[in-house]
Amino acid sequence: MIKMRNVTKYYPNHSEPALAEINVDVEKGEFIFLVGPSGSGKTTFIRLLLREILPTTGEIYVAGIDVLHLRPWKVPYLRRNIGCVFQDFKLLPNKTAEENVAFALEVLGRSQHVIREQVPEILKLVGLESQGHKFPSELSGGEQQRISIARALVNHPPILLADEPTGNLDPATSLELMALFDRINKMGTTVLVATHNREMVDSMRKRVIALENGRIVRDQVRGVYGYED
Amino acid sequence: MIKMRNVTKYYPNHSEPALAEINVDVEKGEFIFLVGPSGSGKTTFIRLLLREILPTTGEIYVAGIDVLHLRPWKVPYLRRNIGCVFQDFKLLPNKTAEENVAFALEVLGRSQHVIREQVPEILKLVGLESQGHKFPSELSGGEQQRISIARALVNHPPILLADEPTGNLDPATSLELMALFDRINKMGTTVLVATHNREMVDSMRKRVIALENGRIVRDQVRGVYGYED
Amino acid sequence: MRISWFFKEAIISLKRNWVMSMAAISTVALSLLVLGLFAFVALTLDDLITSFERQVEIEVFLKDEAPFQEVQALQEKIISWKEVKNVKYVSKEEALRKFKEKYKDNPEMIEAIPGNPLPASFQISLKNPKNVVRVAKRLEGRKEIDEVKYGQQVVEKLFAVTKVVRMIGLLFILLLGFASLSLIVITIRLAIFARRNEVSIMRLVGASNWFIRLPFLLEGMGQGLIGAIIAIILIHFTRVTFFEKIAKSLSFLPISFGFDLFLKLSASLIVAGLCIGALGSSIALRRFLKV
Amino acid sequence: MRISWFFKEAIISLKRNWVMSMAAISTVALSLLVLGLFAFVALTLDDLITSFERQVEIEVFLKDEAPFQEVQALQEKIISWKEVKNVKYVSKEEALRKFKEKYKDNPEMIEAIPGNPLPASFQISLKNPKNVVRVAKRLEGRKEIDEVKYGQQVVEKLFAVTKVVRMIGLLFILLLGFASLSLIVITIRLAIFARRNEVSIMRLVGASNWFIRLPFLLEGMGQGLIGAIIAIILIHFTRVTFFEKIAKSLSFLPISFGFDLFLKLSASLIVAGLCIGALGSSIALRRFLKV
Ligand SMILES: Nc1ncnc2c1ncn2[C@@H]1O[C@H](COP(=O)(O)OP(=O)(O)OP(=O)(O)O)[C@@H](O)[C@H]1O
Ligand SMILES: Nc1ncnc2c1ncn2[C@@H]1O[C@H](COP(=O)(O)OP(=O)(O)OP(=O)(O)O)[C@@H](O)[C@H]1O
Ligand SMILES: [Mg+2]
Ligand SMILES: [Mg+2]
Repeated sequence: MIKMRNVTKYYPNHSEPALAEINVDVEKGEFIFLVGPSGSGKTTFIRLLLREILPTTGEIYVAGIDVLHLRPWKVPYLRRNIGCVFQDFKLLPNKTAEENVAFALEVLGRSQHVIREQVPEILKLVGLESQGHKFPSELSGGEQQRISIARALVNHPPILLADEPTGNLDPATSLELMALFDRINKMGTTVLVATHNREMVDSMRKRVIALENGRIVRDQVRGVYGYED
Repeated sequence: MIKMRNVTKYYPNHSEPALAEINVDVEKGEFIFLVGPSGSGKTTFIRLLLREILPTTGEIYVAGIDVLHLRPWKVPYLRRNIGCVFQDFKLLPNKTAEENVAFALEVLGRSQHVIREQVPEILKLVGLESQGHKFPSELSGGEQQRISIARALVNHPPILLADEPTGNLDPATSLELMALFDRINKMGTTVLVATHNREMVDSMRKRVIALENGRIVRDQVRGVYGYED
Repeated sequence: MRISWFFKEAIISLKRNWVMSMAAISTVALSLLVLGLFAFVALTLDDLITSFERQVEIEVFLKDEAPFQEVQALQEKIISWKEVKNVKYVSKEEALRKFKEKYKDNPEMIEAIPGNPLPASFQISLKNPKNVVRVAKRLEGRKEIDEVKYGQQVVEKLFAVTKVVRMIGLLFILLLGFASLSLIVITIRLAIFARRNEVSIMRLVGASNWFIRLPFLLEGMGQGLIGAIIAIILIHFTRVTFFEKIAKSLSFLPISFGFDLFLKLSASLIVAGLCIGALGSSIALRRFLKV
Repeated sequence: MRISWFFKEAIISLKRNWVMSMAAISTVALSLLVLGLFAFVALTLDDLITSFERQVEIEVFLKDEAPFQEVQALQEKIISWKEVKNVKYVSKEEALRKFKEKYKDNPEMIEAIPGNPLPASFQISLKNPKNVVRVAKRLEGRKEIDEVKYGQQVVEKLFAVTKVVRMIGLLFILLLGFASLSLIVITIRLAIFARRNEVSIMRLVGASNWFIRLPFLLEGMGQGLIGAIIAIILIHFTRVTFFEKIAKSLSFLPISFGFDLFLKLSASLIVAGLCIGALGSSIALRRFLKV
């Protein structure tokens, strides 16, 4: 489902690579934790998969699509296969929570009928059924994060990328959402979660890819968060 | 140092109070954790202390200042007594990391001499000595958070408020920064940290104030995070 | 159904980004107001100038000895020329009457005139006054004609002046048009620039370029339309309160700030508003829609 | 040292917010270009109109029987009036010479004139042509004077026209001034609106209002200044390539798109740019600096 070959990413004007010589294979239906200290390249990894940025060298395939050689006008079709929870949420400030979630469906051309049905459902799933009419600036940090999660999930994408999806959530809600991710994964979705949440990683025992200074230092089936040493 | 009397906050056009009937006394030099599930009012609590918003009813005193009846032009003087780490960082996008930290000193009228000395020092303390020249958009989530922390600490304010200061940081860095907060607290600074980080709260055994639905449900000296029940 | 969704999006966005919408609408309204008023005055002035130019005439003095038939034949011939609009015959008697009228304060002099020394003449007006020299040259040297007069110097000066007035008018219309276009595009660009994050977020959740562009385009056109309508209302108001008074105070001139012209102008302004609004948002978006 | 810091901040911000700075600078440049060019033409036109008005004269025909001393005394008296600029005496002989000149194509008529029936006259030019009626009335009925002529109708029409031209010119200058001011303020407001988060962050870290305002103010003034300079350069260019040619082609008119006027205009534009820039940013900030 995801394949990276010798991917290196230098940001312009910066001499240190954010990612270096990354080789990763992810099968359809896997659940992966991406861990690593702050600044190790997790967000860069996700941005590459979304084609938000292009790698300096290397090849990337997502859902069978050659990301590098994708025509610009076809990029939206790639992204519609990927649900993404952004570290900084990336909610549209001029749309309400509901409208933000609905936008992911409107992009796909879903009918109003479907939208009116699915949006409240997913809001309920993340515990925000009563906050749908608020604008992002009127939501708490954790609520915004959950709206971002709801938007990523609402159109049942085959791939789910989540960048620090529980950074602003209390442990109980975090566990609930992880259980949700696990359920979705069991139904066939490939899930990749970048996180610092040791409790979560250790309790779920999924495949763990650990980054350090932009390099993969560990790729472990049924791994743990590590790093306490 | 901080006194709240019957503070209630309704956000305009919303019927549920974000905070209700809050009574809190914090002495100079205390270290307090503010915990509670997502949407329980922690950020609202901090915004009230900063006079970013005004309470609907009640009285608030910070560092001896009557926050409610403060003349608008005196507000900056209140805020210069408070270092604040914001949940969403609130870095100036058109200033580099260094300049963002320096800004807190320039506001106080510190000389260039002092600024050139103290800024690199504090950047080193948060582990970002090499990233000072980057703009916020070029920093990872955790790096932005640490710049926000550096800015809050750089002018040695008597009060430090931190809203989820480790949400984007790995456990090792989080512990380091908490140790730093503890050191600062030992030197006399009053510290209030809103957090979801159970590990941290449980290991430090400080006073814990727990919010739920905008009400204080627990105020415990040497408390724990709780909520596993 | 999809199209109605885009319209709904555009209208919601127009309302929620009220500050920016206001800025764009005001800019359109102000720019088109200035442009429209100036064009209105300039076009009216152009009419006036044309009517001045039409007053340029050729005076042809006839020999006293020319027989009446020949003079009549000449008149008919001149009328048949395509450049000529009208030929008026002034007889010797009429010429004398006019002379006496002019010097009526000086009876001594009039009495002193023996018989009628003044010649008969044609007064020739042209369809396009620019041809005055050509027609005059063609008449000179004919045997029935004593002298051809057309105030060469005055005519040349008049045309030099009208040419300059027209040139300056055109320069300003072009300049105002260019400035309006640029200012509106700048404002709409700035408004969209302020929302560039929104655009990039929409792209990241899989919106195609057209899906993003259409609401912005409709929004820009809406702003352009509202701005143009405001400009038209203000121009109408100025026309009624100001220009009509001016036309009255200059009733001796063939001046009219007419309703016809106003209607044509309004239509142009509305089209301009719509186009500039669409153009502005397209240009602004192009930068943020790359990849 | 503090002040230099504010200047540095303003310059850095001007550079880093390049898109918005460009927008503001272009808006200032375009607005002031149009305003400046229009004012330039309007002021030149005003000079021209004034020189036309100055040509309005009063002609006073004297009685043949008036003794020369009295006529001289009258001339001195008229000169002493404060409204009068100049009085020119035209003797009977001179009047006849002019008449003959005019009718030189018609020798029969000139020959027929017995002696000299034409009267002597004064040609009176005034300091302010508006006083023509008053002075004429004062002269009428004097015993030395036969008739006072000042082309009442023509003068009235002329003044009606010049009044309207001036009014329209003024209207447009005011309108352009208002539009320029508004457009610049709108653009700067929009640019600052896009940065309102920055302002609120600065406030939250304890910056006082003046600490925030000063760099924005300087930035606005910088944008205004740069814009004004660009406008001046463009006006200069237009003046050299376009207006001077026009002045040449209309050399028979007392028209001059002078360097003096240009200098004065430039100074005004620079002051305007600075003020509007400062004003724009102040107005824009006021909203975001409350509490
Ligand atoms: N646009 C950019 N320009 C320059 N450097 C960048 C840019 N974005 C990220 N970086 C740098 O690349 C490195 C990796 O960043 P990345 O955001 O991938 O880290 P991360 O693993 O997500 O960290 P965190 O856990 O703190 O979010 C960091 O050192 C960061 O400073
Ligand atoms: N500007 C606002 N307008 C309306 N409601 C608001 C606004 N800001 C916050 N709220 C609501 O007030 C409640 C408390 O918000 P607050 O941000 O204080 O929560 P929090 O404890 O910080 O949560 P988190 O841990 O998720 O950051 C939430 O339900 C939120 O939706
Ligand atoms: Mg990251
Ligand atoms: Mg919060």
